[in-house]
Amino acid sequence: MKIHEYQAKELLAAAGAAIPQHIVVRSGAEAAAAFDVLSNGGGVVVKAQVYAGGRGAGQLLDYPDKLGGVKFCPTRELTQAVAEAMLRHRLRTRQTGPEGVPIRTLIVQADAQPDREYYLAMVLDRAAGLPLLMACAEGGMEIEEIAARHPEKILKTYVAPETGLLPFQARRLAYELGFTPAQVPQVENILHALARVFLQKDATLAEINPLALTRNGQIVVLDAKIDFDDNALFRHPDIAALRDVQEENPLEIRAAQAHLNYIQLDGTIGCLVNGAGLAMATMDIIKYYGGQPANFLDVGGSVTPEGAIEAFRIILSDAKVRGILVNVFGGIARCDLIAEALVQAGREVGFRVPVVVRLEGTNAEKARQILAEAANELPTLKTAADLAAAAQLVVELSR
Amino acid sequence: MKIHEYQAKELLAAAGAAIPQHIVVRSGAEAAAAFDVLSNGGGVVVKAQVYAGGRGAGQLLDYPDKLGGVKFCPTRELTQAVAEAMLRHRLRTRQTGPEGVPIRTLIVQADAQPDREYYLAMVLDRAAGLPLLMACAEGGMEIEEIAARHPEKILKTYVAPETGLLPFQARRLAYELGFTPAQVPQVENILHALARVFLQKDATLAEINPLALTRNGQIVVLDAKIDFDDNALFRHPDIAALRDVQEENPLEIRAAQAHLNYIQLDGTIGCLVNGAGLAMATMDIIKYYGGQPANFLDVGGSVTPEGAIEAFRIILSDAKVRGILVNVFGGIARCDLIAEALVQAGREVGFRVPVVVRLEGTNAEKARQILAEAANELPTLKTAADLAAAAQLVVELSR
Amino acid sequence: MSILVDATTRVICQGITGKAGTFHTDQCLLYGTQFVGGVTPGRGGTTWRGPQSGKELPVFNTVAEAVRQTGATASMVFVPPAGAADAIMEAADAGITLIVAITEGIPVLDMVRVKRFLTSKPQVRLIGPNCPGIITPGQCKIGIMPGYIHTPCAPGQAGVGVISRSGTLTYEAVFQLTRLGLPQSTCVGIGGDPVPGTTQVELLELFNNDPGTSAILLIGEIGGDAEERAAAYAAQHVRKPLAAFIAGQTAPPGRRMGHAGAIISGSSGGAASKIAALTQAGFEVAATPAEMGLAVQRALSRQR
Amino acid sequence: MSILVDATTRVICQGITGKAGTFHTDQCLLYGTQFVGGVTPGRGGTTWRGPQSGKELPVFNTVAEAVRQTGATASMVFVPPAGAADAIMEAADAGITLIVAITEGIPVLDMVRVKRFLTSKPQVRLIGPNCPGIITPGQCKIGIMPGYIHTPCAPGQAGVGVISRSGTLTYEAVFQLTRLGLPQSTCVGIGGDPVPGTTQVELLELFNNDPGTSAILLIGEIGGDAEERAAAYAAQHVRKPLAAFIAGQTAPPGRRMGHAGAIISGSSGGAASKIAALTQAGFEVAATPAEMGLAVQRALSRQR
Repeated sequence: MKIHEYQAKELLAAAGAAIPQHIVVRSGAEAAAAFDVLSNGGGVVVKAQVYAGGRGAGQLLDYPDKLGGVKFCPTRELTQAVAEAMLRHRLRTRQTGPEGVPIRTLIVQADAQPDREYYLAMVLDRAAGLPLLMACAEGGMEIEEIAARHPEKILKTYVAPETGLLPFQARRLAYELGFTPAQVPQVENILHALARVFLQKDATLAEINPLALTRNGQIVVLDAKIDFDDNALFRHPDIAALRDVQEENPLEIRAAQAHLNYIQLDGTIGCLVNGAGLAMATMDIIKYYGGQPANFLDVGGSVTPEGAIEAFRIILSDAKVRGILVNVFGGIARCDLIAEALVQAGREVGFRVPVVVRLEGTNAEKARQILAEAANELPTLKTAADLAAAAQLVVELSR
Repeated sequence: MKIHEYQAKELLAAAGAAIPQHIVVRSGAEAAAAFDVLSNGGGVVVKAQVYAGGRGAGQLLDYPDKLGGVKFCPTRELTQAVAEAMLRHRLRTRQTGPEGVPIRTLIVQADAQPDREYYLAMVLDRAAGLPLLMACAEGGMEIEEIAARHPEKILKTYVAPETGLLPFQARRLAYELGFTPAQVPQVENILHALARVFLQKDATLAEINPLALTRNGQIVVLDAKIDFDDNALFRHPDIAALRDVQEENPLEIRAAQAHLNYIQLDGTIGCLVNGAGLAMATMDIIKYYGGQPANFLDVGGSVTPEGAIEAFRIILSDAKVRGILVNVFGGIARCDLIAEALVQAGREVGFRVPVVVRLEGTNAEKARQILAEAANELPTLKTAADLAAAAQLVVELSR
Repeated sequence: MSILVDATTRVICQGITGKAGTFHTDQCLLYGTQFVGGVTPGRGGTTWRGPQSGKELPVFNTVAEAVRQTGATASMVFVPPAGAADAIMEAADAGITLIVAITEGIPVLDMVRVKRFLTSKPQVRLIGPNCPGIITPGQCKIGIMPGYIHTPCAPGQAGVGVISRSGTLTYEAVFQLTRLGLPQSTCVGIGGDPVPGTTQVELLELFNNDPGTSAILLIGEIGGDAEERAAAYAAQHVRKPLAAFIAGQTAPPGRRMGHAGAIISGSSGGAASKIAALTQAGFEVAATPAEMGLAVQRALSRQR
Repeated sequence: MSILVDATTRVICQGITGKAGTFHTDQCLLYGTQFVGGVTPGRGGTTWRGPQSGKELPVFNTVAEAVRQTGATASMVFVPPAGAADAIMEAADAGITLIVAITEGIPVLDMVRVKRFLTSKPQVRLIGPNCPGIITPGQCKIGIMPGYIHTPCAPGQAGVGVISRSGTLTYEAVFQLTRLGLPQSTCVGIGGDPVPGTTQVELLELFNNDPGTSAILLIGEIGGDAEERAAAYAAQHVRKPLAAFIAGQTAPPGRRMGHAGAIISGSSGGAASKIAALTQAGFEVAATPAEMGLAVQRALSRQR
């Protein structure tokens, strides 16, 4: 689960990290009022709160000037104008796709005047099976490039979840980042806060980028991103409450409610598969035969009529879809029951595009018979003998 | 550091354990008032709060009837009378010595009506270097006997300090103690509370004896004893605040304030030694040559005039002392400076008994010279050539 | 021959009285697995009965008690996510040496803690979590895979060892092998979670040392660098015919790990790098999921 | 020959700028120990100067930096109790393989955590805490013992290895050995804390394997069962002359551990059981602390 920048920074602050003051606003007037509180004789920074990254280098759509999702505003008037523009125009970044995303929430942030920027992150190292804390004295946008070209500049420390970040680990990282003895305790606090939030709240990623050394010698979290383990939300009601469903894909939310794992893609061939691995493999074979998958959809281990109906509705609500491939390996679940579920779904939903079904496993023969009997009633429903044939057929029918 | 039963139970309760209600009282009138609150149509238990164990089987000194430090009182009147008696008479138990200890604090406790008693304890297993949780379905007084005769009846589980007691460990212990599925969650709570207090508060021993299954099916901590690691008190101001100096030996407190490690014993020969191991060994050699040490006293690695003066004052304040053995191995500290400190101490304190000094190590010759020069001024001060001679001499002079 | 489980393996189910635990224990009993008991705290002393098999098993409150009473050495874990890590540690602590954790949705940091707990118990092997389980066809099935699609080896015959991060994709592969007349020695689903109990490398080693395994099929997915490590291991140590398939060549986006993910793995974890590594290490890599069985056949014939 | 330290050992001091750290580093330098640097967080980049020796050493902020710059392999820890466990773990993590922790008063659960941390670093040996340190006479002194009471072995000569839980009592023993003309190979104070970094058994093994050690003197105390375990090990593995002394035959009462202490050790931890175990294992046990040297002499002559 993702959260907004301001939520991530507030979690880190609660764990002991220093952050610049900010006020969450949802209108130009609120932004102007926040300017009065935070400008302190200088300016403020207005920052769009959307889940997509690359806000600073992004662009408001249908907006005449160059303006992204982050803007320094030296005056009250500009603060209000920028806030209003952001709330009115969609924001396109390298992570949003060309249509951009709407901006519903902003923060107005005290200007921290960064003098130097650092990078901190905590993430699971799958190979080691341990959380890894990473730090780099060169923060900001180009961290991936630094990692590729100068991996030795990325300092790394494993953190055992049962002990947390040990004092000497934080101290060592702080000194090796080049901080002075007077700065080190501030950095240690932030490192411990990062590790604490990651471990105590079951994060999968916690990133501070940049960590800023300000002109007046303070060290603050300028921007932060934290993703959480969906599987652990049951024990973190405080985190689950931060979910902003408006930022998520409505089809994906609807799928999640039906216990379907659905991710919308750009192609034309819808997929309905049981199991994540088989679903990915099904997309692969569609592409192999010249098609483009419109989605990833895993209906889980078995297929119920209700699940199939909702799955078809979700797939078909994507206007790009010109054909559907159903690939189900009936293991413990019997194919004949699955076939009946598919027929029932066809009756309920109405198949406006060709639906190619490949069913294999327990009672597959009986299943094919059920589908054949429904052929008159559901003329777009086709069966295929095997996976390769099914993929080729759906690609052909969707042209 | 020790604490009282009621403090131990309150710590366990704060960590999630169920305890019978109690009220701390310091007069008969308070006890009677507590009876009104807690008797609930039945009686209450009055319990003396002293650091010594074996209260139930103890006896109030100079008291006509059989009465120890724990008494069930069915009436308000008896509650008041028992409380007054306990507060007026010293209590002798197998842990107090014949002179007993005064009782300054009592608790009046709701009667828990135990149906069955269990034993729980957590302690450091030195050999494994890990805390060990022990449990026995046969609690009460005879636990040491059970351990000796039926060690298989003592269930044991190591607890890693970084993870704490794991859920399955508590569950398994609870089932193996024979509790029913309905009781197990109550027992798990108490086990987790015990482990939590031990680990979070740096205990060296935490004992629940007995854990009681009451007639109405509740499981409660009837009595508890917790000792804490003195070395960790710096990080537990809440625990340090529980110290009841009135319960401790005044000489030992005074010694601790002067950074001396002093334990009063029953013999006649005082000891002043640098280092705990050498101090124990010095007591051993006194006994080997027929004497009885009056104390253990470790002045630490070096000897200052101030430390020596206070050490002599403490030793000599014990009226039983008839001679003193000073055994100092001057390592980094120079013997001549130590000799000067001893002479200065003699001048300040006045040696009313023979003081035999054995000094060895750096500048030992010069030290012997200093002591020889002070011989007229301090006639009871003698030197000895080696440890064996010193021990023999002090034993002889103390007869 | 086989790895890890065979007809003599004595198995319990943790969470046996739950819906899934009951159904799949029953299915495993019907397949012939030697199940000897189950564990559900609070239900100790009762008897579980398989709805289809009709077989009865004793239920215990703790794994320790189950091990003492039944001599079980393997456990199938169906405990729900919140208690699954604890159940795995309980099994390891009680002397179970093969733990097959079917449970899906265990928090990843719980699995990190489990793995660290297991470092002090080198004799314990964990398969999963979030996996279909392990099967030695005709002998022992511990998991949720459909048994009938598998083909046992004839006495003295060697079979294909299957290692997979996926569930239904594994069934697809096994189904293809069976259709091609290729029996399987043992099939292991290691699960799709970020921190699996047993890695592909460990299973490559076991299959490599198993005389009953004639070839190995590795079914991977995008993400992480486990397949790259498996390829590196195989190149150095394995001399048996090798085949592979990597799912996710049309990777679903949107599940990014930010900057940090790319930094840590040193590569994208993408299908291309995995396929390149496997090909270079001598694996026959199937171009589509419809050709996994054929890839094994090619690997076997290439050797001759 | 010797164990653990010799003239080539490169040593740093953690807490070198503190009062005790400065004094004892200086004393060690005067004895001839090859100190190469020190660590005090926040003082990195400065130079430490020995008040008596006049020698100068670089100070670093972290042990990792000190190891990189100086090639140190051993560390003497003088960090105050609240930070001592962290300092020990820092040293172990930075590649120091011999850590001598002098600090007294470290919370016992901190040491439990340190010991568990060190299980993943088998190459690291911790001596102490709450100990006088370790000395190979004439070559390397890491600790607070007075150097001059020790006697180095002549080239090719073997000496007495000393293992002790006590400080001044060890000096007493070494002083007696020196007076009797018995040189020492290495003397190790393991410290009096409940959870020592290195046990008597481990040192018995090292001394037993050291050709430069002709006999071993073990100085124990009441409490725990470490001496009983040492006796059991020696009986089975050690064939060199052995001597021992146990302090605390007149045990100070009042430091009881309640019921639990007696239950756990299975014995009283008293002097009598220790002396009996050692005698049975072939140790010459000194009757009084004045006869520790003589006990070694008896053990040596008994062998001839």
